[in-house]
Amino acid sequence: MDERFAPVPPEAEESLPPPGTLVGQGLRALLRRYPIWPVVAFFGKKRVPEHRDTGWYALGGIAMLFFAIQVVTGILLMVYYRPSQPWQSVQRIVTEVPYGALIRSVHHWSANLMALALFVHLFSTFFMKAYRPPRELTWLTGLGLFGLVLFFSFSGYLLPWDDLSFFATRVGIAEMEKAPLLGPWMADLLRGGADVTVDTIGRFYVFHVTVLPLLVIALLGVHLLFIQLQGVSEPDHFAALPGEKKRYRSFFGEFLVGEIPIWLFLWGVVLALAAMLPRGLALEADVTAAAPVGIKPEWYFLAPYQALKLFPGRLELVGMAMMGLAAGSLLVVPFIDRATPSDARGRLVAWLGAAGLVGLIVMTVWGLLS
Amino acid sequence: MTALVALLAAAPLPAPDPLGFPAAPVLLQGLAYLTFTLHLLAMNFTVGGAVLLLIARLRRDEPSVHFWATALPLGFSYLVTLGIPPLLFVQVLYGQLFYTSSVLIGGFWILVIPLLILAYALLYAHKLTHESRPRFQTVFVAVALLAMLFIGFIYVNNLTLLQTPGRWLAKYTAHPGGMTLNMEEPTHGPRYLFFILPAFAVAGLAFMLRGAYLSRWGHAEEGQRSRRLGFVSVVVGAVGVFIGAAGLLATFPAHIRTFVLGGGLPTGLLTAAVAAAVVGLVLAFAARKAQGLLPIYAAILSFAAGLACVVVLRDQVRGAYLAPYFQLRDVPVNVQYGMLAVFGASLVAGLGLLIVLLVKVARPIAAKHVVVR
Amino acid sequence: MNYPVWNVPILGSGLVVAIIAIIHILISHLAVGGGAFLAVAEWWASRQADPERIRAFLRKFVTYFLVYTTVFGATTGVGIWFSIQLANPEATSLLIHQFVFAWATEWVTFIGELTVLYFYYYGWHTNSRRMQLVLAILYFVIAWFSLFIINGILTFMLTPGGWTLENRDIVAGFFNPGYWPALFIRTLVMLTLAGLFGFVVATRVDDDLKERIIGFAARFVVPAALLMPLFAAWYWFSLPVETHTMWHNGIVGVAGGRLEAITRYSWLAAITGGLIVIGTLIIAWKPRATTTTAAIALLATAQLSMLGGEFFREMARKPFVIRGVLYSNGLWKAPSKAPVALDQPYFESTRWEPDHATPGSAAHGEWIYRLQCASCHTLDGYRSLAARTAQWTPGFGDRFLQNLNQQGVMPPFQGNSQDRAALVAYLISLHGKPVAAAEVEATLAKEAKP
Amino acid sequence: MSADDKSARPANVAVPVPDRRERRRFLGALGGLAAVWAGASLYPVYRFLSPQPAPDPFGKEGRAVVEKISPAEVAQNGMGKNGGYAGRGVIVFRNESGELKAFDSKCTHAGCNVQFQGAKLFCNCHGGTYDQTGKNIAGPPPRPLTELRVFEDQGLLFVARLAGPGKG
Repeated sequence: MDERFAPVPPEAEESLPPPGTLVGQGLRALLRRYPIWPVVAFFGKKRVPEHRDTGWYALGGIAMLFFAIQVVTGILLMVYYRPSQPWQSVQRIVTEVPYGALIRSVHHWSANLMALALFVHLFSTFFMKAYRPPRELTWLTGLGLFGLVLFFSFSGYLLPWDDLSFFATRVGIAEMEKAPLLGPWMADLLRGGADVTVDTIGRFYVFHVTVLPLLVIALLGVHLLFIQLQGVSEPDHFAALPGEKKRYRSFFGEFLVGEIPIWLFLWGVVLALAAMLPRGLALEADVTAAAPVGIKPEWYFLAPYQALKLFPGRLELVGMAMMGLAAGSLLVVPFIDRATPSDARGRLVAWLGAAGLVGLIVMTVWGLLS
Repeated sequence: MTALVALLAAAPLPAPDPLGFPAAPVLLQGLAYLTFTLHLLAMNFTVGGAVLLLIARLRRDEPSVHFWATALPLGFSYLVTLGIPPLLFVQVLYGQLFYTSSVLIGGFWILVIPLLILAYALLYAHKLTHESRPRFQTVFVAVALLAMLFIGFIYVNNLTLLQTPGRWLAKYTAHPGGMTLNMEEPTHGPRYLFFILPAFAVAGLAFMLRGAYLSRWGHAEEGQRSRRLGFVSVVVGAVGVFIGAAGLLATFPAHIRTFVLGGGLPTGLLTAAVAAAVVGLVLAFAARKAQGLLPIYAAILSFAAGLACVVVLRDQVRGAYLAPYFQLRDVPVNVQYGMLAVFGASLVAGLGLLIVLLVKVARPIAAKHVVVR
Repeated sequence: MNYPVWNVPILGSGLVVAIIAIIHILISHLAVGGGAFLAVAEWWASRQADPERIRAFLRKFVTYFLVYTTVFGATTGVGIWFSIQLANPEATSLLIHQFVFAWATEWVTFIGELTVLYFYYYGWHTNSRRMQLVLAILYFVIAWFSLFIINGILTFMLTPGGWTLENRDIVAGFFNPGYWPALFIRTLVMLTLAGLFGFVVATRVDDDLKERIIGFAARFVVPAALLMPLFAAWYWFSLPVETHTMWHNGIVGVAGGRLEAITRYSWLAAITGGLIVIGTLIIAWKPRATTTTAAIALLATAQLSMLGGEFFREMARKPFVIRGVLYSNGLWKAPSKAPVALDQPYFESTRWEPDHATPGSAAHGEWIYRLQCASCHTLDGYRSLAARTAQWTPGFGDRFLQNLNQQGVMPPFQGNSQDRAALVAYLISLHGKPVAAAEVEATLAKEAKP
Repeated sequence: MSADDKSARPANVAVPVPDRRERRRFLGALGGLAAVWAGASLYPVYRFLSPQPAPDPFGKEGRAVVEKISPAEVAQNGMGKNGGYAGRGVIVFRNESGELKAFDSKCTHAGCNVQFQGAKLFCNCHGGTYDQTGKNIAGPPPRPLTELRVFEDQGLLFVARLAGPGKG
């Protein structure tokens, strides 16, 4: 044996394909050169507890699937998008470039489904109390990712520069401007001026295609690493089981493979939505014209939009403060509800969360209908 | 009469299909009568069975529950499948009227489908779970029954609206989405009862038939009980039919009543139907006590014949309603001999297969599923 | 306008048909393919060392299969028929009058397959194994024959071939150019669905058996994976040239991404078809990791694929419901050859407008919408007219209606200039700024002068 | 499961445990099919990225206006200039016999625009040299320059294909 090469670890031999096959040979050659087996073993350790709520664990992966679709379709759209001619270039994509309308619709629908998957992911981890110590930082990074994705949607919405996107962005930033202290400063910074102009597109474009993707990838890496290090959280009813009754599936070997058909289906759903309900392009933004009839934010911003309507005039600030409080309470929940198994305070938090969820859904539906 | 002329001018009557009839109307009518009678039998069996099942559940009569639990999904599937050809032939004969009345109550007409699925699914849910996990099964059956009853009501609405084109335009103007029923029809109630109440008779006869076979296979006690219970249901059904028929006659417009009672074919059919029902009742009474299969089969045949008479009479009455608007003889006939032959051949082949299967494998299957363990 | 038009808000009558049909089509194909699965599995079981375990699986399979196909299959089949009566009575009437005995024959096969399936299912413990095998084969043959019949009627609508209203040549209409490729495509689909359904049931049995069953069931996907492109190409070349043009136009977006639906649906069908092959590979590779949810997800992917395929077929017919004969909104092609008939005041040719729709009134435009447009378009839901006319001006709208059939996806407009003005006024009024027909006419007159 | 076990069974009875080799072959074939399907479904992406056919530079009328060169700038024999048409480079000059000549200035070697230097047309990138008839006379260019028909119309210069239509 050439001493420049290391031996293949014996535990690796067990799980590699036979040495006679091409893949088996290649992997052995790799292992003899680079000592990556500990890394593989580290990832191989991850396992998923099997219980009645196991299905919820799939949501994070599903959100990542949509994110992957976003990256690919986003790169494709960048090929033809021009921030200096925003509306014209999008119009070219949807009326001249082969399958441009299809790819844009996929990008649109996948974005919506990603937001939806994240909502579900957030609330399912909340109700399974996965945020409790020692997983506070996993929760916080998750919230960070959620915020980034919302900012993704907000910035992407402006880029086509049609009627809808112009007014949506103007309103969105105007609301932000009302925040005390930093509000006006941040609004100006985002807009690149006192109003939404083509200059704003430059900023939003840079956010949308460079800053946010890098941040998401970095934060996602940390989020996943934390989970890998600590293992998947177990809900109380599972943790309470005696050891021999606890059943697990290996994450990469079984759980993830079992998820693939679900991903395939969801990819099909995105395509079906894009085929049935293609994303249209309204008229180019006219900064002088009246806002179009029936204009409304996207559904994931509807709840705060509708809730703010309940606070007319001066009271709007109160409403914003209350919503800020509600959002902020998600940040502090791991530091309030700490007991495992759950105690009275934990149950209270769960009920409050349920009330928040109901409120969110009611406001969204109300917003859709009104 | 002038009112009628004015009505005619206003009624938006679609033209019949340009292709004409693919066979002589008599043949199409005959096929419609035959298959509709079979459909009514299956419908009555299932609806009546659901009522009897509900009663059996409330009385905790396990053997009856088991029987109906198995039988109803089967009955339901034949009720659906046998419902196809009469609707098919009605569409050939009266298509332009039938489509219009369906569109006019479209919102309810399409509701038939989810109701069908609901009822069917509940009957299966009952069958598959009533032994292992009994919880809401009584509710299942009750909801299924209500769904079926409502479907029947929608049908009655459609087919009465079909024969009253005078109401169409006003209905369409008010409800272009078809969220309306033909509630102004005076014959509604009796007509509905007249089609639904025989369910007791048919389900009762089926239960008596079960009893006859049980006795024959040596389960004398359960067989006797089954025939006795079944007969009660038959009597209820028979009485109900007579009340419904009387109500129907009372609510008919004068010219229709004259048409039915004024002699000729309609009166003959009515008489035959009444006679068949009475004979059937007597035969069923005989079958209640007597061993053997002959009386019960004779009773079933007699009732079925009465039902067939009613089916024919119903179509004649429809013709009388429609006389001012549309006559079958106005439509050209372009006979499709080849297709008729194909259909005939398939029918013969199907019947042949059915007979072979009945002879070869039916008996042990029936014995296994009808006899209570 | 012979018949009233069923106005369904938000969805539109067409989508009601589609929703019912999409469910039905999956199940009806499964109902046939499942027969093949049962027959082959009966034979396979008899050659295994442990036939009883396989048969226990089959018992489970046939229970799910029976309930699923009868409760949701038979009823939605009737449902399609109910919904097409409502959505397109004129076309339904034509099909029924032409093919009534074909349908009657198909009904015989329904009764036949139902009865045979019951003998198979209820005779499980009493029939001989040989009889079970015979019954399974019989079931498959009868069920496949029902496809053989309905396929003729379905393909007739898109490619009537040598059939015309005058010759009523049923053989030419039935065995039309699209018949054979569609028959083969559907047969492949059936086998695939049987395999996918097999996966679902296999996840409900013990692990070692699960592995074998999945290996067995995966074979049912192979014929389609291999041959589908071939038959799809054959089908494609049987389609009329107008369909090809429509598809090619759809590669780039048309009219804000609305008219190229046919192209998108073809890709939906093809790509999800590929997903099924990939999913089958994954499941066959790691059978033990397969959960019931995953197997159902793959079946649901097949549902999406069929949605794409069936919508493609529907779109390919545009603007007809029976190609070259009858437009989707119930207008016959024949009289529209003579433009004179189309120029008459619209309400003279229809029976269903109410008396108060006086020329130029708001109701005038609304009733034109209801009777001419509503069979395909809703106001603000599926195929929304509000969205499609958002950028209309009176002049543009009037020209658009005059050239309605030029793009090849819409029937011609029926009515005179007054009717057009009324409809344009109604549609423009949808955007919150009511306009009277008289104003539209005035604008048009002004535009015409210079 | 060894081969001996298998042969011990009756020939017509399959083994309950699936045959590994057969399984791998099946998975391989299915994998191949899946790869073909997956590849085919990328076709829209390929079409999205593949360039659309460039529009005809001479348009419907068969001619394109010359930019950055006025007729006066090529009025005398020996005068010439680099200019543009339809987004490309062009050299227009009047040769010693008074003929107005035009060449697409894209060098046939590597695509730089060649420069009008009086007697010769010279490419600054790799020293390719053409004479006044467009013929490649020195350096790497493999072919002569593409010659265009040039003419004046209402005070503007136009170029067209040598053999193509276009008023002139």
